[in-house]
Amino acid sequence: MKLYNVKLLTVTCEILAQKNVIKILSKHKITGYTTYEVDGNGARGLRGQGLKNEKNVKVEVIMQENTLQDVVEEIARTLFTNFAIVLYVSDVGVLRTEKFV
Amino acid sequence: MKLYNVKLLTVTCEILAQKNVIKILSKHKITGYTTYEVDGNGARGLRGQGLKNEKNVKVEVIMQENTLQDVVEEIARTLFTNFAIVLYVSDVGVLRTEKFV
Amino acid sequence: MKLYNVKLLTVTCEILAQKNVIKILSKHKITGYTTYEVDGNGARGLRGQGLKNEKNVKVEVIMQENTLQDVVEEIARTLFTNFAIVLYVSDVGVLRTEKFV
Amino acid sequence: MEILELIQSNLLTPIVLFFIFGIIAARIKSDLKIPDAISEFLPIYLLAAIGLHGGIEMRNTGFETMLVPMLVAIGLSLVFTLNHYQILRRIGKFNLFDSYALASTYGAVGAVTFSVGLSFLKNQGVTSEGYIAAILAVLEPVAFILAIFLTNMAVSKQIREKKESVGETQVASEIELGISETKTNLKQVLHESVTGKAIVILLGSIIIGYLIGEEGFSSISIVFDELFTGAIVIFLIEMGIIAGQRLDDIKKVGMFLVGFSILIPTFNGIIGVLVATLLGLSLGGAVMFGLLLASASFIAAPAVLRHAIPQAKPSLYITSALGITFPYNIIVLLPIMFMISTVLHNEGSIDLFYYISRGLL
Amino acid sequence: MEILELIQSNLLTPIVLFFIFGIIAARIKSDLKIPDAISEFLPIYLLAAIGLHGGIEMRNTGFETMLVPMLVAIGLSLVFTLNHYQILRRIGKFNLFDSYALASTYGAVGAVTFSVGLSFLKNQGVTSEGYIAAILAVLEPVAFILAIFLTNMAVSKQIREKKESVGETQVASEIELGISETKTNLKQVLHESVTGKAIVILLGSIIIGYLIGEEGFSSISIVFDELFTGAIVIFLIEMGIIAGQRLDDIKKVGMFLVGFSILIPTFNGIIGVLVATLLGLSLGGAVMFGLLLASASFIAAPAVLRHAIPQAKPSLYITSALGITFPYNIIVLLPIMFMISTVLHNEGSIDLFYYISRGLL
Amino acid sequence: MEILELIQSNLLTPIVLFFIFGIIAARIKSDLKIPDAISEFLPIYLLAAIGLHGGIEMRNTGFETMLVPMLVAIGLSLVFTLNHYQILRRIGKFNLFDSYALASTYGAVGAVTFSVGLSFLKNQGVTSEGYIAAILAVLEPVAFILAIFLTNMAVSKQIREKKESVGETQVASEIELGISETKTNLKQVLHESVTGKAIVILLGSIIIGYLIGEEGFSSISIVFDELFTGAIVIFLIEMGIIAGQRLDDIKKVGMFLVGFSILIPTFNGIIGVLVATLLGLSLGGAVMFGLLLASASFIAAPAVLRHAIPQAKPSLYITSALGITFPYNIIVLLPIMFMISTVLHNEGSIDLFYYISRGLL
Ligand SMILES: Nc1ncnc2c1ncn2[C@@H]1O[C@H](COP(=O)(O)O)[C@@H](O)[C@H]1O
Ligand SMILES: Nc1ncnc2c1ncn2[C@@H]1O[C@H](COP(=O)(O)O)[C@@H](O)[C@H]1O
Ligand SMILES: Nc1ncnc2c1ncn2[C@@H]1O[C@H](COP(=O)(O)O)[C@@H](O)[C@H]1O
Ligand code: NA
Ligand code: NA
Ligand code: NA
Repeated sequence: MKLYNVKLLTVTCEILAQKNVIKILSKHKITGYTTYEVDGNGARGLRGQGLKNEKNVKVEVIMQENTLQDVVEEIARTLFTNFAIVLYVSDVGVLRTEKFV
Repeated sequence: MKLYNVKLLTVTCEILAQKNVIKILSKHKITGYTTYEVDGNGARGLRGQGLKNEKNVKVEVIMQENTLQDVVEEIARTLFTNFAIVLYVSDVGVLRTEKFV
Repeated sequence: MKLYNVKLLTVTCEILAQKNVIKILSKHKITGYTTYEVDGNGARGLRGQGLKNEKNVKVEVIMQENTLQDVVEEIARTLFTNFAIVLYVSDVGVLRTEKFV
Repeated sequence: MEILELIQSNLLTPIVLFFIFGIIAARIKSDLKIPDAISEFLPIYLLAAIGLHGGIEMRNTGFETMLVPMLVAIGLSLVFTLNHYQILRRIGKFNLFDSYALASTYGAVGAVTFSVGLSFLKNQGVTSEGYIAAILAVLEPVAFILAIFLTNMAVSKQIREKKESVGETQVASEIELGISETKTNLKQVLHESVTGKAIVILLGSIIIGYLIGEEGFSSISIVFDELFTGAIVIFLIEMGIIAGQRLDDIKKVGMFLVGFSILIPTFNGIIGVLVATLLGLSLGGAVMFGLLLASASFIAAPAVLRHAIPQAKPSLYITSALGITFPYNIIVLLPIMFMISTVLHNEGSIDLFYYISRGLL
Repeated sequence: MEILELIQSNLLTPIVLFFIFGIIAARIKSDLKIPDAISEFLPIYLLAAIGLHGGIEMRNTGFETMLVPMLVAIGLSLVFTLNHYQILRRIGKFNLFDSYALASTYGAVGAVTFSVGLSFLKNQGVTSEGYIAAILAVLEPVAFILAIFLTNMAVSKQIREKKESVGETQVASEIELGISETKTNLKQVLHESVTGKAIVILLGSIIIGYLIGEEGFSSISIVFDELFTGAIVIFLIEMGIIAGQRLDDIKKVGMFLVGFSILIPTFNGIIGVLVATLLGLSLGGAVMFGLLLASASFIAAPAVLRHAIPQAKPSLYITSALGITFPYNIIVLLPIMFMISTVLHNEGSIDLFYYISRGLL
Repeated sequence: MEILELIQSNLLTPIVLFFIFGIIAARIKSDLKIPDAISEFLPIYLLAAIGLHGGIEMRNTGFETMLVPMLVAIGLSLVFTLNHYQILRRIGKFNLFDSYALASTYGAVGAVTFSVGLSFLKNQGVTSEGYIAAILAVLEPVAFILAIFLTNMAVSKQIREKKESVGETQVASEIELGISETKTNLKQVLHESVTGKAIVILLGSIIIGYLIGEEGFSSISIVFDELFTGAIVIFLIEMGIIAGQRLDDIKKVGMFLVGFSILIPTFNGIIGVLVATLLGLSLGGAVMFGLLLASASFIAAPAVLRHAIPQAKPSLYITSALGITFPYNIIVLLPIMFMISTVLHNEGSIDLFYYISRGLL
């Protein structure tokens, strides 16, 4: 079975920024993503110890390379200043490219 | 320390398909894997909001390239039609290849 | 937006070894990481079924290639013998390299 | 009309109001949510409480009387499941898989509905036979087993037909494989549905209740008896939220299934009350017996059916069972069955059909 | 001094002691922690209990008398929020965003503080008007809405000024976009803060309490009344732990904000007690009214403010509200307000200012 | 035989039955599971309840009498730990690390076992000295500290010997490093075991119980007293499930360790009852004292030992403590110790050894 190259975008951010990230995704017509709560440490200090709002979340999105640029740019522009956030991109192979915008 | 190239298979699927995935793994003599519950959105709609059975799970398996093909093929053949499921493969480096089938 | 190549180190280990991993990270001046609880199966058997201490955790660290070697070496040397642990490295692209040691 | 009054007074109980509240919270897109750990724990707790209660009652009253009602319940459940299938397949034009899945969802029983029923009776100051909890436990897997068995039969038949039409050589072994795989599946699903947490905790608690009796229960009665209604209230907030999130899906399930989800429980439930009364069950017992037959399963069903009949669409059976039948059962049908049972039990079984035809239907 | 005695006896209640215990556990770096699911569930439970209680009271006493106190509370909350802003911006030299965020954190109300207050009164054998729970619900979003509105106004103004200075051609559409984005944001934040889980469960429970009354409540009173204080105790262990973890951050927030976090609640709270007494509220009612105004929000605030004013630093408003004001309120200010209210209510309102100036200030 | 009767009646209590039920559920591979958040919360709750209860008792009875029993308990625990080590290392032929880990697991105390003991006594209508909760708190880390200290001594010695044999030049600094690392480890582990959540919540609650007394406790007694037994029942379902999952591992631990896991608690426990009786503790107090010494730690132990002696196999010490000793202690040994204590306390200490040798051994 052939695997097709696509991109996996991973955003690790404070849980209250999750809505913002997903809004940006849907603005770019992306409806497929996976999320889960995580703890973490970074420039904005230890996160995930106390109240639910103080946790982090990871948002993972498989997408085509050509959509990636715009999404990454908009996340960086609108969220990097005010939120605890880290973002990275990796190469993955999938079976059904048509599933991913 | 030298890192050896192996494959990381990630299956994101509805929690009730987890057993099926793990059964396929063990059919191919793979006993090592990592799992965790996630939420998600995709072709089969928003998942992870209500009852436990409506959640998703990620199953991650480090394995050798030659095992990968068969496992991926069997998952695709038996589970893609009826279950909410996404699968992708990436390249990773490990220290102890003997740990991974 | 240009993506810079860095490394993503993922350590999957028993939860009681988390402190040891993070101590090694901070010894190498790494303060950024993400953690979350997972279940798993491996050479040391099924984990994550019963008591909290019997669970696994994943520790993910984005870092520069030159730091990687030392960290990986120390984790392997001090933890591989006594703990349930698996470690792998992958390539990822990030926007802000200055965030990662 | 007394029934309307009873429905209205039932509407104003905390259980029903908090359920409706949950629906509204979901509709206005509030972020209100009972944490997963709590809403996974509560059904276990409720079933333990039901089981202990039932077991203690059975110790008090003996369980010789249990056999006939249990066998009748099993029989009715099987007949109803087959009936559902015919209606869904023939009239509703659902495919084989969806028909069997839905048929068994409505043939099976809902433990949460049962809890609400017990609480409703308590509120009315009426008791019920303890052994009905045991019937609940036994009835849980019955409809599933039937539906799974019939689905597998149908699939095997399809495969066999394919075999005959294609000729034997190459595909033969593949088909053998298919059939044997189906059989292992069946065995596995049976094991799963019998060792499912609901049945296990329920049966275990019945036995423990039987062993400890009133006296042994006293040290834990505050947790497993007095907190019961409050716990249901909390659980029903979450059930309301989930039902509310699924309201949009009701359009998708279609008018036929909406009708089915209301008429079938009504029919099954009223038959249940009548039969139970004829069998000599008490006023409350007949209501609980009817409720067993009226209820649809929305927690156990998906877990079993997703493995047993993966081709069936869970959005159909979960939405109709949780989104339509459950609210209907606890808000409307429960008071109706209570009314019927009251009439039947007050007047004696002689004038039974007279009253039914005159006063109710 | 009676006040010191009352503070001391308040110190020795389980609620306060377990809160302090939580702080100590965090300071010695113990791994003690109430699991997330429990500490997410407890505020929902507490608000449901408060709401039910309030609703039942309102059914008993009518709610005509509610209107004036509620409007006065809203008015005071708005005035206080504006006052906080002036103090923070002018004297504290905080930037616009932090000033508005902090102003509304202290203009808003704290549901946990409210729970502790109810428990404190119960302990003193004093009741309070049920409708104060309704004021709590209404007051929740008021200060946020004001602060968000004003922040958005300020931002729009900045953008407009930029527009004028730059000239119109290219950037115009971008600016239009900015303003319209700001407006959608405002709308969305309003929706979020009104459908936030705290308000929804509180309002819902008030209505349900009103509908079911004492009688309907009896079946769930063990869960929603008798377990109340024990539940607060468990929640306050976790709040203590979180407050303890934040103690180090107090250095970062600066002396000015520490002073603000103590003086402003004291001022707002005492004004609240006086006004409520003048409005004719009971001894306990005046204390709860004062507590509403004294309290700062540390659960709802971050959720709303992080979206509404993302530029503001949450470490400032969470640390001051949870790390300083909350302990101060429940340990020191609550007994003080109780004392003041006692004096005011025993002596009649005539000698009011005399007693205050002589005995308390 | 009265003991068999008592064991049998103990078998038929909800606590024991639900524990056995959990084991069975795990054996038939049911998916039953108490959600993590609940089973992490319950030990915290149980320890808070034990602590409050103990603290209140100590306030009533004073704590001058506590000192001698506590010192004796510490002494016995240390002697027992050393004794376990000798048996395991010499007779059992376990390696140094496993021997120390197991020795301290059985020298330490089990808080869950203690909870069950309190509930057992309540059921028998017998009370015990409140200060035994304080002994529980102090005893928790004692055996660990000893075992960790001795293990580190042994490791250091090994390193030193290696050093002498190898010659000094190159490896010297590496070895210094090793020793200093060992020391930091020791310090860190000490800190961890003293600030571990079990000790912290237990000690904190004892102090709070002491400060608030009966009166302050009344508002929370429903949560921290009346729900106690029910909460244990729920927790023991999960403990049963975990024990059941580990039953297969019992083969792996070997017959020697199985014998050890039954004989050592019996020996330690009976010695404990005798000594406590000689020290003048009450019937119930002697049972709890014996239970402290008989119990093995299966929640705190892994957390501490995994860091302190990472070379030891957790499958050994968790399986034997939770899978064998815990069931044996709560089902068999607890009634035996109760019987012994009853005999000792009824007949006076004069005929002590006569009765033991005649009636029990
Ligand atoms: N180097 C890193 N590797 C992995 N995750 C990181 C790293 N730095 C930050 N994170 C994650 O991103 C979140 C936000 O980072 P920051 O904005 O630096 O506070 C942290 O709480 C971590 O969960
Ligand atoms: N583009 C995507 N990126 C990441 N995860 C996805 C994506 N599409 C689907 N998923 C995940 O896979 C699950 C099943 O997808 P589907 O079968 O499309 O409903 C979803 O619930 C998501 O958790
Ligand atoms: N092949 C694998 N793929 C993914 N995760 C693995 C694999 N092998 C082990 N793990 C994870 O690493 C943990 C420790 O592995 P082990 O030391 O082999 O018991 C397991 O519990 C799994 O969570
Ligand atoms: Na049914
Ligand atoms: Na306020
Ligand atoms: Na011991």
